Amino acid sequence: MDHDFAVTLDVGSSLANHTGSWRTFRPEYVHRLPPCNHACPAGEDIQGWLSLAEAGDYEGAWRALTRNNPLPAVMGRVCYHPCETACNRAGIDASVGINSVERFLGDMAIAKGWAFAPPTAKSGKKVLVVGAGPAGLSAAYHLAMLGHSPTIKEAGPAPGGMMRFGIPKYRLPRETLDAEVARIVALGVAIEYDCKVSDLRATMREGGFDAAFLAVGAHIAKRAYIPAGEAAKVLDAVQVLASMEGEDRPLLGRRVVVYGGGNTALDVARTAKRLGAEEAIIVYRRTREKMPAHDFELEEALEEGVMMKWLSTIKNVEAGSLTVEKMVLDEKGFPQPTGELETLEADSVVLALGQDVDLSLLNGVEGLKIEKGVVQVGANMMTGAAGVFAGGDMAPSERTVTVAVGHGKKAARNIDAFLRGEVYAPAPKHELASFEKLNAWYYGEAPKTVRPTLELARRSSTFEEVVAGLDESNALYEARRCLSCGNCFECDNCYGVCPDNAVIKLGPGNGFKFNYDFCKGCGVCASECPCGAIRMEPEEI
Amino acid sequence: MFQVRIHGRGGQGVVTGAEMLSVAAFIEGRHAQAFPSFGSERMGAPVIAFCRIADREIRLREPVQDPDCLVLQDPTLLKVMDVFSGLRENGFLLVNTNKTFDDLHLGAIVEKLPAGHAVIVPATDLALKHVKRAAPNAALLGAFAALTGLVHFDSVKRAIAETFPGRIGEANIAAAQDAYDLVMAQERATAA
Amino acid sequence: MTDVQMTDVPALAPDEAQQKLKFYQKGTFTVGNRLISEGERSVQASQARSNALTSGHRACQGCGEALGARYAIDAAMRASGNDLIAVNATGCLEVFTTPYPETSWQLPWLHSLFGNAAAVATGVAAAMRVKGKKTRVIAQGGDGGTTDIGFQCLSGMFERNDDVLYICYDNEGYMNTGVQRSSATPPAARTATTPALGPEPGNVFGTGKFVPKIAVAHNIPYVATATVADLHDLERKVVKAMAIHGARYIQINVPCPLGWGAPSCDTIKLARFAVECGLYPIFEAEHGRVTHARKIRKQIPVREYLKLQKRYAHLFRGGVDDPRVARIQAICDAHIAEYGLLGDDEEV
Amino acid sequence: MLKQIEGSHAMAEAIALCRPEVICAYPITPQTHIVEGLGELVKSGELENCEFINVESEFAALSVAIGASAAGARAYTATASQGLLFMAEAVYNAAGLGLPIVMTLGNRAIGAPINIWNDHSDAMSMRDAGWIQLFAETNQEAVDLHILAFRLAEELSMPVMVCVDGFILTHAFERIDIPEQAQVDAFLPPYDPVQVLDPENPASIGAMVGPEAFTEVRFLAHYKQRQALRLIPAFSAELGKIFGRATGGLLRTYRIEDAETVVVAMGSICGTIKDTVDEMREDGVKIGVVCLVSFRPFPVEALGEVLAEAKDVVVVEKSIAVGVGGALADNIEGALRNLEKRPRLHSAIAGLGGRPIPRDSLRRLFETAVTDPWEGPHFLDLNDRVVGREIHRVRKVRRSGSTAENILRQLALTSQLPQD
Repeated sequence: MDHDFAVTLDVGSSLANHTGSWRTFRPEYVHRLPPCNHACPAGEDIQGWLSLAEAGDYEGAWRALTRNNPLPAVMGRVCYHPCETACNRAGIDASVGINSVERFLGDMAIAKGWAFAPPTAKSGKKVLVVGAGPAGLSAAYHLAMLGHSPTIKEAGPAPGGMMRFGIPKYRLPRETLDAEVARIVALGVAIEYDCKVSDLRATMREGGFDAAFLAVGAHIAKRAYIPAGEAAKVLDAVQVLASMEGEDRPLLGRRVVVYGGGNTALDVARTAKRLGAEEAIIVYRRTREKMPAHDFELEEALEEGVMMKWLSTIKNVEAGSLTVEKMVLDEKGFPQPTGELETLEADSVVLALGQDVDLSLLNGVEGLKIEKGVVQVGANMMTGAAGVFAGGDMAPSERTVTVAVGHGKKAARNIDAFLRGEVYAPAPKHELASFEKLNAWYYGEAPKTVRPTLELARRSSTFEEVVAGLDESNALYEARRCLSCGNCFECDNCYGVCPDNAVIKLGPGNGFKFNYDFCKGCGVCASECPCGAIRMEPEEI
Repeated sequence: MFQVRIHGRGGQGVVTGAEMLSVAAFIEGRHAQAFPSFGSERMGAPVIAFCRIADREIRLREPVQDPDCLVLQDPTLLKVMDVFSGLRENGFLLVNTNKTFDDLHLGAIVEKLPAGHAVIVPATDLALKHVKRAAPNAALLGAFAALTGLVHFDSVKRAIAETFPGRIGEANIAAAQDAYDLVMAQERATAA
Repeated sequence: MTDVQMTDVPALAPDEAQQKLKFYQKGTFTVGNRLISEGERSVQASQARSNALTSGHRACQGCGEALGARYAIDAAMRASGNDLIAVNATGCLEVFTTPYPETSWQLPWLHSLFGNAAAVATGVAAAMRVKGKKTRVIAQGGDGGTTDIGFQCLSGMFERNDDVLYICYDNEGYMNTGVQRSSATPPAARTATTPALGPEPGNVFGTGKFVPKIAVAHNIPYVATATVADLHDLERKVVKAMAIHGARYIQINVPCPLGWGAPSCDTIKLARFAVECGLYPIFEAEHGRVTHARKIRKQIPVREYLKLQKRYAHLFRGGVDDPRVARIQAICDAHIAEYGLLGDDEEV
Repeated sequence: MLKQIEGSHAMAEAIALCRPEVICAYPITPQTHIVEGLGELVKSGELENCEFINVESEFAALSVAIGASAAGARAYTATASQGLLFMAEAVYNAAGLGLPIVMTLGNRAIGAPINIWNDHSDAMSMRDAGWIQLFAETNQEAVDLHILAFRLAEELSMPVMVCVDGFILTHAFERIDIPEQAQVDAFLPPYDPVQVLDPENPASIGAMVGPEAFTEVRFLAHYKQRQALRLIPAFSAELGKIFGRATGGLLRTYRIEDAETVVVAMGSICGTIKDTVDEMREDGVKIGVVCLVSFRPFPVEALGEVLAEAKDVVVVEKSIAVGVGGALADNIEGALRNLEKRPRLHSAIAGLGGRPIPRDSLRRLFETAVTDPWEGPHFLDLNDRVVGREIHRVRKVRRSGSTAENILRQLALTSQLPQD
């Protein structure tokens, strides 16, 4: 274009002026660790699969989820969701209903029959897995996906461990459990039932196993010495819950007393109500705040008529009754006897004082270290004996299903490395995406969707599932409440707020790139990134 | 007549630095003239400031083409422009950095200058330490006094106190003192 | 614009569910949103945006005016099918975009003088009319060039109802000449010509000269205020204005890191706080009547906005709030009352 | 008291000493620091009973000053370049009304194209408006000329413009002697207006004057301004005695006693020229310089005397009267017309839009003037290739417009921009 010298300038001529040299700080796109991922005992990439779910790609989300945890439908019902406790969204309105979306995906996978994609290569290595509980199933699943050939030897008649013999049906319907176990078996995992391993080394030799993962759980009820007349009916919680699986239901009578403060005590009391007990009383030596059981489960139990006897211990049990002593908490929070006694009518007393591990299979295995009734394992989940790994309730753990699944995965990865004679090095942890790194302004207020629950009448009489799942619209709505902490969700903010047009949009799915020729390092993009996925780094002068 | 050219960026106190140097010379009864590179410098954009010091009235009104001392207040400018154009053979070079001359690929430039005429000083770090702000101009003044001996250090202190009254002044003087000591040490080291 | 609606809890029937899906909780206020259709997103989200003001300009780091101009002119370019001419008053925007030999403008752009942008734009519009061209005309300038030295030409343009959209980027002072007071400088603010000295440090309280209200008094077809902290609202107003013929005025609040004494990364945060405390009312008016006001989302006390800026540092010396902070809060409360800035935002 | 201070702030302090009563402030680079300095002095209470008014434009700035001065208050304002033109109507009006306003002009180029750097085109644009125009060579002289200006303005009841080179002087940090209040009070009596708006003695100022008296009004204005030719040296001498230094005056000479070549210039460039003269003198060249202080009124006789012996007179000026040449050169031509041995006049245009004027360019100019004289205005350090290509291109293209632009692209590519 011909126009006046210097007075009139050509379009685009400013691009010769690289203002990038003005920077003393440089923006960088980063991946920060979402608090939910950080809190998940099974190490799920929650933000990852939520971002797929919110786009409506439910199968993609399910596949991303199951890369770490093969039991989403189970998790959706039994996991205590520490992820939601850590969720940043609490700083805006309420945490994201991650657990309910996880369940929705698990249920859809079962309904649609999605299967795991079998591994491409086979290693030819055989791994023994002892116990078909959550830890064993998880380990076997991961080993199979890594191309090995795991075989599960289960002492009991059916798979699931605590999931079947510890958690009542109204919490976890067996159809759901069986469907997810079946999917693992379909992957080529062999499970042998009624096959108790008593001599580990012998079993490994005979089966030609290159490594072993022990996950026998803790099924032996803790005994407390309580003087009891021989006619008195005293049972242990594990036995009562396990017998619910068989044909002959336990006869507990009209008035049932459960002794203990954990989740198992609640499960037994609520099972007793459903079996027709008029009174189900839980006797616990300390107070509600000190109770190990989760408060929301206690709420559900109280709604169903279960009664609590706080600060009480059982002195002795007679036929049809028992005597209880009142306790008081000392300044350190420990219960001290007061000498005040009271008698309660009870047709049966169930002891739920925790469980121990049957470590008999470990006799003769050299190098092990047993402490407080559980086998000690290293960071790599390996016991003192080379090639022998352990996890779940039989190793030091919070004793939840999710922790067990996490142990299984972690062990599998270490076994995989062990089989190749290498050491598994976990990926370095990203910086945590804490709330103050986000810009909460950009998220609209949206209250959490509460999962509908079964009406009370049917809850106390049947074993139907108490908490229902979300339908698709609610699940999608809930997934879209996720703030995508620390990871870009392509909201175009950086692209839009740059005064220098120095952010290049690479198109859907490809994110953005900084044009450092022109970026002046002002930091507006970093301040206005909703999810804290941009960090300002000092420029090396 | 001794001519100084200072290179930095808008908002870093480059012009104030040249002005303070002229005040220091004035305190010692000498003629001094400081002026900016006259432009609409934006925060962050390259900026140049000049200072002339002489024993008789300075009448000259042209920019400094051949400086006796070149102060590089912001090394990022090395990527942007040839800051050393016209620096005299027996000139002085003062660079604000916590790196070495080799890191900044300035070995060739330094060799051409007489020994002890080129020094580095972490003025920004000193400013952050004392003044809590990345304004290295006062510290560079302390370094300049030590490097060239053209002005006494106490004149520099009085000039800083005049420009920054009160607490900020003291903090800047402390930064200038550190810089002065650092460069004096470097000078003694090269002299030995 | 996707707006947030309080959702009820129980599961919804499928058709209702679909409607609920529209309200996408994440990113409702962001520039773009990968889960809604391309059309519903902002102009700035699009890779096809005109970047009428592109890279290489010499504005300070974090310049609000550069951002405001990018937003407004890109929106106008889309609305006019890139058939647009811009006339610029002297000022920061003009100086940092066209230093010989480089211009960062990518549309036909004319700068004449400091006080005549509105009149020059009138001339360009007249030429378009007489030449039978339908090219649209925008005049733009800073607050100095619009509310002070250019006010007479502005009023003339309004009175003639010329087919010009005047956009004023209000950074509340003469920043190009080194932060001097303008008639848009807020009360108590420190500038080089209202130093923080003496019994009444900083700018006088005065009667204020809020030009948008004066523009409304001219009964011109469209007047609006906007902010770089709400891109959707800004773009909607520019597009609406471009659909109208006759004199239109949009004043955009654009923070200036240098002049306001704030870190370069706080530009949008400052603009947001200015609106959320009520000091900068965001509203629209048509033919002399205010028709809509953008509600405050999370009201904050004005001191939270003032404390971020060194130009108000003298109001917080020794950790005690100067009594004039309360006087400024009173101004905010008056705006809230006058424009009804609190309460629910009726559907736009 | 001797201070190392920025030119603008030195002027602000000097103006404050003149006890101004109304100051109108509007920002425009490069004078803004002056009004900022004055604002601080008023706001901090150092400068008492003085109204400091932030106006909304330069047109308002001088208009407010006109009102204040007509109402009997000592009024001051400052402006530059585009600002001076925006108040042009008021510039003529203030002179016509005979109001003794003092205004600082931070000399800056006039657009288009817009340019914030120094040259004299703004002062030149108002040279016939009826204001006295005094050019300062140094910041010290700028301080002194402001004090002189108030006395001169109020003595003659006409406005005075003190021209100070933008950036080169206004932003230079130099050693400057700031006089004491007593010294200024001794020189500058309180403002005693010739005509004033006074309810006790009402009068209509600014009447409409038709053909019957307009010529006389203009003659008297011209006559009155020429009285300054006598008063400027007188007051400068008086001021010099009080301050103890030679300052002001109509012009100043440097080494012209036996000079064959005499350079004439105004403003800060005279400093660089003096250095160049010293260098050439050392090489035996008989050269000297006349630094003109009073451009309006134009001292024809004084110049005639100092240029009488010169063979060659080289006029270096910082503006171009488009279509004719150097305005200063034309005025100097008038001063030489009736000398017996008329020296050859050489007109040079330099430093436009802030281009630096280095000593080596000046030296070549002065030598060429004698050895190979040129006709018409010579543009010092002109980029010949650029203008040559442009002129050639314009001839080729029908739509010529003022000057073509693709030079820019070559220039930008080969980055041969003039070094500023």
